[in-house]
Amino acid sequence: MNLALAFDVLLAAALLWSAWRTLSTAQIDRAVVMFIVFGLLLTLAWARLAAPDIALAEAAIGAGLTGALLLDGLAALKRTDARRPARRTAGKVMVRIAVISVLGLLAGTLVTALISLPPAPIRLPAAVAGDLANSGVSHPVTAVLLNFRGYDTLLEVAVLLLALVGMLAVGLPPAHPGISRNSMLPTLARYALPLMVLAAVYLLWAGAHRPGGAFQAAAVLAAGGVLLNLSRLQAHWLPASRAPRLAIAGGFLLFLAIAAALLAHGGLLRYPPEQAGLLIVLIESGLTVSLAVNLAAFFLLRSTPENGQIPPATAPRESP
Amino acid sequence: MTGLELPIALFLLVNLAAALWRAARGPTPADRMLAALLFGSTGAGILALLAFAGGGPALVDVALTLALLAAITGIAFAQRSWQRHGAHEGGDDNAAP
Amino acid sequence: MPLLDLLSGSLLLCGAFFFFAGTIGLLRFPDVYTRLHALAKADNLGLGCILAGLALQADSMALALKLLAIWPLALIASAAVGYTIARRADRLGIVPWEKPKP
Amino acid sequence: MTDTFFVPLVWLILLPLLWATLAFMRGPDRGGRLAIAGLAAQLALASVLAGDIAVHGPRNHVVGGWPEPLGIALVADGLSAVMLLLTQGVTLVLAIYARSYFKPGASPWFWPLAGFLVAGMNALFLSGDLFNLYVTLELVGLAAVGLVAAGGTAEQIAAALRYLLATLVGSGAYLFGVALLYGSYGTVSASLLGELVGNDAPLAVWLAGGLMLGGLLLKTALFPLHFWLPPAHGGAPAPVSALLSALVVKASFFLILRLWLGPFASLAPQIAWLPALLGASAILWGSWMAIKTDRLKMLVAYSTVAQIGYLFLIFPLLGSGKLALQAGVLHVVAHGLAKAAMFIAAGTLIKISGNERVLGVTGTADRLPVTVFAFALAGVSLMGLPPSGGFLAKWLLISTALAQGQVWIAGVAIGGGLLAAVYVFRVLRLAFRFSTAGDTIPPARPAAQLEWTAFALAAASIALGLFAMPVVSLLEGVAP
Amino acid sequence: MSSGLLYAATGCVIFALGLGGVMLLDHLLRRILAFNLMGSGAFLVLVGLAQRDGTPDPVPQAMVLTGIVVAVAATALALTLARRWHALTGRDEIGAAGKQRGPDD
Repeated sequence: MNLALAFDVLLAAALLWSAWRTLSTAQIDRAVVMFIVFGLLLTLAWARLAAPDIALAEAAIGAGLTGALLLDGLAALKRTDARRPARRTAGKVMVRIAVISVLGLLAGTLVTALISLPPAPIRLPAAVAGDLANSGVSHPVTAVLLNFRGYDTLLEVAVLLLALVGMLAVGLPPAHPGISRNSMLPTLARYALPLMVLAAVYLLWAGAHRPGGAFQAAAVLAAGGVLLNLSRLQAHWLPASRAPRLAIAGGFLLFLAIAAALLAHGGLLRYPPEQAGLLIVLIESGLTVSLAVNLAAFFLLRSTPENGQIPPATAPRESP
Repeated sequence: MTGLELPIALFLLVNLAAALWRAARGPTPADRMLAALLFGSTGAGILALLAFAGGGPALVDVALTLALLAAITGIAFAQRSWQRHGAHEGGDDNAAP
Repeated sequence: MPLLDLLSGSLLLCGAFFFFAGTIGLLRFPDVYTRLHALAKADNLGLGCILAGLALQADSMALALKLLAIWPLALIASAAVGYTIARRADRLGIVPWEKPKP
Repeated sequence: MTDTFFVPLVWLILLPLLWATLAFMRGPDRGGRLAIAGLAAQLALASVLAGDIAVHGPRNHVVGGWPEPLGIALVADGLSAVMLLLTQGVTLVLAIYARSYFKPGASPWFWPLAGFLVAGMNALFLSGDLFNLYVTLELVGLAAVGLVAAGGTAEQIAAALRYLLATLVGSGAYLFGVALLYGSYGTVSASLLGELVGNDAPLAVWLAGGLMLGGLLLKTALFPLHFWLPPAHGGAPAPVSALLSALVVKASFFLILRLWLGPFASLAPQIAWLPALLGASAILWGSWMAIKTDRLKMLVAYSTVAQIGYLFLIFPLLGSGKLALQAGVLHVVAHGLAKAAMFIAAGTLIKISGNERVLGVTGTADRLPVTVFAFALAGVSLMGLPPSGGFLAKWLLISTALAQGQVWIAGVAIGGGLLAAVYVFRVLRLAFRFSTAGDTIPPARPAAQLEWTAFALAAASIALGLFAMPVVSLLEGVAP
Repeated sequence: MSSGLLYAATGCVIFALGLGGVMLLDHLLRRILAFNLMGSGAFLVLVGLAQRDGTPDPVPQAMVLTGIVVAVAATALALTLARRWHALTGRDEIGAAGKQRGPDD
């Protein structure tokens, strides 16, 4: 249908343009906003690609956590963003031109290579559909994530946990004292939070038979944590706080334990078909908590405590 | 299905493209943020329309999630990163031990 | 049900119009406060009409309710963000635009 | 407990994940003893696995019971077994070293990071699925970055950032290649791709191969993509430098080798001269920088840049027979042992003398005989003098190159040995010199663990030359 | 051209843009964004190319979900490193990737 093609072409153009502006715009805060816009456009692209699971994840993580992380990082990094005079020697310009032309060539070659590509000899969608009945869930993407390729997911959760350990090792930023007390925000958060929990439970439950699942649910919950923190209802976590660590490790250890226990049953993550559904629900529930706390910790975990009130020094600077 | 879903989705996407221009241009940081917010709500609208134009009801869930979380970026922006140029407000990373 | 389709279609068109108006406002209005105003219109009315129009076509009650639930969420979000951004703009000393005196 | 429960190759992945998570849960500075116990168990598992493979040939484990292409297969052949043994062995010794090297609070999250690193490497050595390998690459990369940054100085943070960007670009390019391969063939199973990719492969597959190779070369720090390595390896705390130089760069090298011999076997020979040429440049450039630099750990780090070069000299020789592969893998093992020994010996020297310059080692042979001896032994292996493992690897390489008429490769290998001698003797000459400042430094004795761990690794690197047959015979079964 | 192929082609260009950004730009935050663009480009190719005949393929979709989680993890770690670097030195760049401004010179 021509309209659909027009939609796709326009969306692709908007994606390219926002990606380009993310890199080329002069100010770093503009770049961050353009990137957030890029993420929203990407959500639409996933919707058009019949990938609602990815669209959900992109929407939840992009609109919630990544945006907040980037904007918070921007606040920390841009304070010294004095415009440096461009120190461009002739050699540098040459390197730049060389790199850009090589990459342009690469992109062009890639696109031509894709257009002329013959159909793939192996078709996995049929294989997935064929074994779906034995996977314990009826939604194909969840079946791949938790069953057929569940081992990827096991390692992926480890990557997320590892990134948090890495952050602790690097040294966390100190607590942000906040800019202004805003009476509207706590009210909003109080209304929004139950809805977010509700949405997360729904997404987790939906995952077994339609798009959704542990990661999307966790991303929504984590966004709730970020909102609580931004509206000052939830203080920052400290490296020494044990509860988040236990929650994060708990879900992962549960996954590990089930994966290992199934070894006795014939192989790593080899669910018996009749119990697969139950075990997947168990793993996904544990992971939702664990991933949610882990993702929220990316934003909430800080090296210093927040004192909970606006430092007096901030107030005068607020007024013009 | 009235057949209007896809045309209107396309129309909203054109609107978005226009907003993209505002996002790129500014002039104040808040304007860029407003455009990004418009993206949130228009995006939810487009997703809902796409759900009825053959994309499947799961896209309504995506629209719901987007609407639910659309506020967070805007709030994070206002609470954390929107400062006068050169103003040194709280949250100083240099205070790290 | 041509009547339902007609109603649904006109609601969709109506929503498209409000979105269009909001975008025009975002592009043409002179300062952040007025543009905020434009954005609120687009959010509230445009999205509302579109969702209502789609809800009329929903083949299940659950889907219709979900569609209609998006609207209050968007309202809450736009109210909170609009308030927060306007407040912040005011604190940062951005003076509201006034019509130039003739 | 049935016999399917005790599957060494699976437990080699699960155990480090388990102790890393427990160490994280217990908090800062905890988990050292757990890690050592876990690593000892893993070493035993790796030995059992190697024995199995030596007797029965390659082992497989079909994860989830779903055969490829739907599921993921774990594959352990002789090459994996050698890498696993090296990894568990070196890490165990380094863990013992690290427990006395790090004072409480110096690197509070070392244990969980090291655990995830080892888990990632083990998973990488065992995976037969190209996308799964991407996840393991990220696990290894992020853990390594965290370990480099854990020192906390600005220099280390900068090194970690540069390393992070390099490793992310590397795995990004790799992932893009995987995407192209999946699009072309509909599977990411290495073994299936090996059958499907032929000489008539479409352009997209060539591009995939190029991007994956490029990304992995960046992660392996092959000249001229080595820019991130010296600051990261030279700037990190000694046990971390040792882990990175001995093992982490070898993990991406292993993956290159796997792709080269597996999915891309029919495309690879046509560009084999390229890695060899870069390898030769790496040997010259790395050695030259090691001779020039005035900081001890930088010297060792540049030596790694040079030694990585040797690994790539084997590529034009891989076509005929197993000898080139054996030379390469022996070099990986010999260098892994020697470089780990050298880095921790250097770490001890710096810790005791308080001076990180090369000149700081002046006169240390008196006070730290064991450490200096370990450094010297490791140097012997790097130079390739008999009877070390390094000698055997180089000898195999040179004779294979000569047999195939690639005289230039033999020449570069010999020249590289001479250059290595220059930088090793540069340190040893100073160490055995009388120090005038020596009397003013209090004669602090380091803990025995600091000295003897380095000695053990260096001695193992020498002993490899005498007892290389098991390694070589394990590699007999590796499909070329 | 199917929409899968169109988005895959878009992904190729976005990947190249991101790669160029990581290599050539100075500001750390911008290089982090560029890395994310690279990832998004690869994801689009992974799904778009596999679905170029129009049938949805759950396998690459699941892989992209895994990839997104990994990308978020890497972004969080990178941001922490960049902020730490900024806190220690007040700088927001570490010099272009190819240039050695290491401690050795």
